[in-house]
Amino acid sequence: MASLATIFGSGAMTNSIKEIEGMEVIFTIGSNTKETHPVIANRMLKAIRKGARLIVADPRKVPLVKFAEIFLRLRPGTDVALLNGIAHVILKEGLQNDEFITERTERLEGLKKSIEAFTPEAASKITGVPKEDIIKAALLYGGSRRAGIFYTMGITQHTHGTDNVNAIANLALLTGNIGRESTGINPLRGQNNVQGACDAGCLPNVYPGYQRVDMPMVKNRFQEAWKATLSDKEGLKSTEMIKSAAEGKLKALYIMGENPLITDPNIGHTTKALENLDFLLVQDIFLTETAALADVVLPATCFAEKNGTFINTERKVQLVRKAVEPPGEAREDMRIISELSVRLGYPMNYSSSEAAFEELGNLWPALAGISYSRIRSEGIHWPCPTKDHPGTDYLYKAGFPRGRVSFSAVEYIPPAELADDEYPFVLTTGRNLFQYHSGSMTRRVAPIEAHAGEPYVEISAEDASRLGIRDGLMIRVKSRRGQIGLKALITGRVSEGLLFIPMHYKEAAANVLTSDALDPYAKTPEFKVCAVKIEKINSYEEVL
Amino acid sequence: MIKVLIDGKAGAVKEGATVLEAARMLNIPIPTLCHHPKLSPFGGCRLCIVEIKGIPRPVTSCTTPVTEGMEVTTSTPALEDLRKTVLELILSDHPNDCMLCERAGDCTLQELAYFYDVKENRFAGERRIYEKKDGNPFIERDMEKCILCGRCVNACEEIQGVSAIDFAYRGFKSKICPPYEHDLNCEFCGQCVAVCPTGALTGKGWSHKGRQKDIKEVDTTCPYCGTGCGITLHVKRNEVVRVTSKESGWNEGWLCAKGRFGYSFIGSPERLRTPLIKEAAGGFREASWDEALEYAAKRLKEIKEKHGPDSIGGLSSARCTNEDNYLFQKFMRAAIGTNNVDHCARL
Amino acid sequence: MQDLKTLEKIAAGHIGEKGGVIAILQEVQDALGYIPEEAVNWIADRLWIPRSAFFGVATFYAQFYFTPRGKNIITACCGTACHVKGSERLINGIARELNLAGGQDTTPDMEFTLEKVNCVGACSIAPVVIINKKVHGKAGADKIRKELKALRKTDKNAAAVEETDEE
Amino acid sequence: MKNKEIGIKICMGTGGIAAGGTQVMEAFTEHLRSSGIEASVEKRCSMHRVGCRGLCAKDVLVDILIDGDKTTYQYITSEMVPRIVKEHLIEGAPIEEWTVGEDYHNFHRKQVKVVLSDCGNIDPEDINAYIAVGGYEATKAAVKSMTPEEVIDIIKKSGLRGRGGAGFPTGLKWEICNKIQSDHKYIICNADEGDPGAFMDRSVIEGNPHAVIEGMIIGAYSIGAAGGYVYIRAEYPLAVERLKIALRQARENNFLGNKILGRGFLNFDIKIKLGAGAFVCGEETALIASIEGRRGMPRAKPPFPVYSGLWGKPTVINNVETLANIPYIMRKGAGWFSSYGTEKSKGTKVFALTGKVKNSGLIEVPMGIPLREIIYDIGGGIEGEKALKAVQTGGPSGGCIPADMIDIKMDYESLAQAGSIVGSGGMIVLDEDDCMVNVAKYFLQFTQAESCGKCVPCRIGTKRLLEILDKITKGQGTEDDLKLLEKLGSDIKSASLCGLGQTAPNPILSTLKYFRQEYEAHLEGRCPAKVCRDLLTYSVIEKFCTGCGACKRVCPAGAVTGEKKKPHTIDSSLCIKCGACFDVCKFKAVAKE
Repeated sequence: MASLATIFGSGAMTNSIKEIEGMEVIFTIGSNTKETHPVIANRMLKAIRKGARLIVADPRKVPLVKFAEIFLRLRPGTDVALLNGIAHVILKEGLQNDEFITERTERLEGLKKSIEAFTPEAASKITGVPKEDIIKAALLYGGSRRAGIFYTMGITQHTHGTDNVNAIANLALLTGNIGRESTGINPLRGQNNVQGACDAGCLPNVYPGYQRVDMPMVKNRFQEAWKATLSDKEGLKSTEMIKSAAEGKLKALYIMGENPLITDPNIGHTTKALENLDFLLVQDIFLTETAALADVVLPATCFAEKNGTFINTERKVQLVRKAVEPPGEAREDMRIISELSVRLGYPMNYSSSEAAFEELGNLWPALAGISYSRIRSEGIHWPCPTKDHPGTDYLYKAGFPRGRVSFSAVEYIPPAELADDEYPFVLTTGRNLFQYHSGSMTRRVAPIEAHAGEPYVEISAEDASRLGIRDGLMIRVKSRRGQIGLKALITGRVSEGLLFIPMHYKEAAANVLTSDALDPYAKTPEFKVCAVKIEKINSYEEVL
Repeated sequence: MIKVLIDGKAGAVKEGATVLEAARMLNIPIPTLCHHPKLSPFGGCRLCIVEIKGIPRPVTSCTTPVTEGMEVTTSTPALEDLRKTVLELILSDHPNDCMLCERAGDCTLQELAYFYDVKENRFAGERRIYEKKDGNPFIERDMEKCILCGRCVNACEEIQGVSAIDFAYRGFKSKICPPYEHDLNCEFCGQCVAVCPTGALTGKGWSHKGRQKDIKEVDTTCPYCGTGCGITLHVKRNEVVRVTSKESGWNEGWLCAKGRFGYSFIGSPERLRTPLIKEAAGGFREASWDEALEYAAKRLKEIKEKHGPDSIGGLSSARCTNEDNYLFQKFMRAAIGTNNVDHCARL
Repeated sequence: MQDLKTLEKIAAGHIGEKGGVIAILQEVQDALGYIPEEAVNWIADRLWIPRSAFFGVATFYAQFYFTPRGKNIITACCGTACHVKGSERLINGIARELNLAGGQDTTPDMEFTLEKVNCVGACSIAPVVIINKKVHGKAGADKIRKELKALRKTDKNAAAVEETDEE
Repeated sequence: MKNKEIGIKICMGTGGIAAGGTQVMEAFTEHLRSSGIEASVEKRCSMHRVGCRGLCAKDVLVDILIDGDKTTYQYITSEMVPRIVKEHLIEGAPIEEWTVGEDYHNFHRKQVKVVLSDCGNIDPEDINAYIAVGGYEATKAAVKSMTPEEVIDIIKKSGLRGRGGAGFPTGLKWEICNKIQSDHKYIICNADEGDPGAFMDRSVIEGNPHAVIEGMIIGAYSIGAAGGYVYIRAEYPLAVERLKIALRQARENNFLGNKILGRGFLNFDIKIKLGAGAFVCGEETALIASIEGRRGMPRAKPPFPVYSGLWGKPTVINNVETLANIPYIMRKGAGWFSSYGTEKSKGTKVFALTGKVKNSGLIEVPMGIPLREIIYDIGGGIEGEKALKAVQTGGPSGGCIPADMIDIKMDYESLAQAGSIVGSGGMIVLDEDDCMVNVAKYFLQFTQAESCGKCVPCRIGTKRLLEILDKITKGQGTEDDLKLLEKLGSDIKSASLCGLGQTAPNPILSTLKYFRQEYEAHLEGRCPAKVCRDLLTYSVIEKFCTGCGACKRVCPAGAVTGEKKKPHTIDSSLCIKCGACFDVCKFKAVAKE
């Protein structure tokens, strides 16, 4: 999301979810929306019922494809080539929005040069998508002035994730499909409050509200507000912290409500890193795999046991209300942090979560106009600078914060690890409909476990029959980093040569296999592409 | 705008609006069972029939578009008599076991039977009996209670795009079921449960968890994906026993399997109940808050003093609230003195 | 599945077509004699039409059968003209002749299926019975019994049954 | 026979084929060849299969035309063919004892044939036969020299009303559709003749499919439709086959397809959609759902199909008979057509006259003809000299007209007033042996089984009606049940969604109105017509019983006992009243009372 912020000034969805209904063309890329954001997919279906047309780009035949007019089944990691190819056709057919380009963008020439080579034929060769479909998609998206692009981790979890986002932005800028109602760029957030965690400043380079730590003016303002001395050195990103711990530089880690052991790439590496720490403090609601490695574990509360706010993927601040008392002696996270802080000599004293929210609003104008009482029945989209501001459904109505926005010349770079003779399959990972993330919540829900409690690897019928694998057979998937055993699920969702493993199952954790190669800018790991091989297993015991 | 006169009240509605919509706008109640404002009209229950000047027979208000100058009467002795007959017919093919029904007190059919005073049934006769129960883990499907209003079929098709169920057979034997009457195997979004006006569709987990009257409802926000659907937690004796979503909310009452059925982790026996400190041997022991916090603070202080604040990192959570996250980063920055703070946005 | 080629051919004729469910079911039944579940599911998935639509349609229309039918199909007309000319007793008679128990429409040896249809539109020669597509007008119980016996005679295996019937 | 022109016409509708028409035709072919007559007349001997001419009960009917001089034979089988060839064709002497009698001529005398005028005369599988009698002239005239509005004007002036049931003016329907702007429009021919006891659509399509196609072409031209469908029952294989042949021939002759008759903008083609066995699909919106491949569940109107029909586009749906009238009206003029019939019901109507009438078959009569003339003049009276009890018209949606109303005029208004309908034209004659409660129950069973299940009154209401009727026919009914039948019946009529439910109670309500005493007899445990099984007892009349044992063998319940050659007895406690013994006894020794 950081890359989108670099381009436009903010890394959030530019439209609100309601606006999907008014879209003429919906273009999803690298997003299994029907499974990962089912209720947003419902809106898309509503739009389609009203006549919207859908383009889906994904290496997998994800459920949303059923509703698509055009399905671009690209090879994993070739998004840039596809997007550049589409941009090429848009320009060639003269579908660009010249007025928008002149008034609000710069460096079109650079883009033109960079996509010159990406003829539909060339793009087709790299992506495996028929060139006719690339042209059709370009005509459809480029021909509309009310089109929205949606993406998720299928775009960002690559070594070239930033490039992917830039290439998406290029399309919107070429056609002027941004800054108006029902048209824009919409990264869909995978977790309930990723947006809020970013907004609240849980990022190593910025304070709350994306205010840079390395800008003295900003730092001074926060020092004054917090009455503390602050560092102006940019901190480590989460993936860097793990690396640093492994190297012995990072000595202590305080983890609140996270399970990096399962969710980070290359589990073997993560385990070693965490074990290498002098002190690991984990605050969570369950004794997760990560918590099991901790020196101290603090019992926290879940969403139903506290008051507060979440900010969803469309920048909407919504209330969270306490419904039940926490189990045993478990305490609200805010209270735990405050008490720890007091003991470290920095007193924190909040009478309520609302007091903390108000303090945050004082430090970031985008939230300044929002109060608990205003969002009692319906949330408000930031920016909402004043108490009488209605909130902002779509961004950049009045232009981009930085004036003109640049096109980015994006070169196609293949994924870090490609299939080869030894590891002939490409593995991609992600979520399924029923489980959630590391599974610490959903795997404790009986009906979900009964229905979707078993790990599996999706494999094409062609590969399965070539290797003599029956549906439901236990197989071993191996990468250069590790191996897991799980059941084969023969499905048309994946094409020949591609495997998919959902990330949720610790007993066959996909991240044992994934590569810890990172995007050089965003430091996002390449979960979506790594090379693996598969072997048949003779007995179940062998797996264990 | 189109002018319409309903029960003597004048109103103006948008072109394409139905008589039912116009009546509701004018606060004129018309009973319905199969109508749902978010779904296409069905016209099967026949309760919303009205008389329209110039049309010889009663018509369903949910399917009839308003035309200019239309004069509508929503209630006459004849209409109410027809409605009562229709209700009696429905109830003649219904188990009428409200005393045991999960939806008692929250059931449109029950409400209407009460309102129309249907006690004796003139039309008692054969009733549909289904021995086989649906074995799916999420949704209880008691098809004997189904009144074939078609809302679930519509929701599954129009809202969810799945069409896991459809009408099957015909006439009195009509039944809404998955293909070949297998157990339901779908996305389990529960949209069908949300729109069912009777006790035919309920959550399996709701069973015997408590009556509506002593359940507390708390509106909050779903803890799963970034969509942030509005949900309502139903709480009884400090336990979340059901999750629903309000039709009036921005997500129109639609949820996914996780949001609707994935709540039992809250009361899981595996929840952490006390602080834990790892012993030298490797195992955890329970500790008091004071001990645990003192110990943690001591260790952090030592490390900070020995290796500097940048030797400490903090990972916060995309599942915690803004307030939790704000405090966490403030703690890392102000109390520890490092910018080593991040969360899992990339994962 | 042995019938995969047949199914592929049927499916191919309906790719991208709107509203083909009934026609597909008719083609499947023509090819396979009834509507096997796997066959329908295969085509449904292939054409991305919900399986439920096929089941809903197949159970709605009287023409579709979910179980294999007998070698000989006896279609008895239940139209009004046939009814007033005694079709009900005629049908009961046929059922007795075939030893069909209540509710059963196919003999256990898969030789005969007795089906009732609403009206074959041959009312002026009522009552009408169609045996293997041949229309028998003014069908009396004796006439039909003879026809059925003739059909049995052609089948050597049924010889034993034949003898027990005769005195 | 030299220098004479010989024509042979063999009736080969479903009835004709059932009676052995195919074999008769084969026999003629063979004997014409073997007798050498074919060669001798130098190819002026022609043989044609022709469609139904109505009197299927006398099939196989064969016309022999010698220089246009027609002799009609009845009940012909293949065995009779050699003698006809020898005596009639070669020797020139018709075989008097095989020719049709006075009743055949009476059957046709009072009929006025418009729709059926060419049925039974022309070969339905040969477009040239249709063209030879003036076919497709109307199409040429309309397409080449008239505007759609002019065509519609003729149809409006003719007074033609829909022959499928409701009787909506056809010209008006076309006019509404003509005026709607839309990128696509459709015309659908409803050939889903579901009424039990009706077969006019089948006969028309089997006998003269091109008339229907021509009607559709003219309709399509009038409303501006490019797509046409014939929705036809799969139970009519012969009609489907002939329709396919006719469509192919029409395309070959450029009456269908692109640039019809050379007019560049005129494209129209017709597809066949086979019904799959659901009576409710005769209802317009259900029919559309079925063509769209869905369950045939009707939807509420408005919007009417003429505004939003197939795939949401303006759609005109006409039934077979309506469409088959069109070419004749166009050719002979609106005035000619409207000279038949009554003030409000113009033209003729085809009825399927069946049941306990001597001449049962397909008839076409002017609207408004008294029922008496149909039954006694055309139908030749009641079979077996029994007494007429009632005439049921309009099938399951219709009602019964009692014998004392025999002078009722057969038109839309009069029948509606009597509590029945013209409907699609089914007409079943009932005699003293028919139980009116049983007849009502029969129709209720039918509609109840055919209810789509969408709306409550029809789905559950018809079930309850049937349960009450069942109770009555078992002798367990009460006076209250009769009242409940009336109340529920009238509520179902008012509250149901579609025509099926709205008319389903008609057979009950009309029989209750005219034959209440018969219901009351059932309340007392009697079925006066001796039909209702549970109210009957079977016994052996000793003096007639020969002790042949047939009844004993056939009894499925083992209720018959007795020694060979001695009178048998029926144990009424074991008897399941199936009537098998009654049917099987050749000596009328089983009594039913």
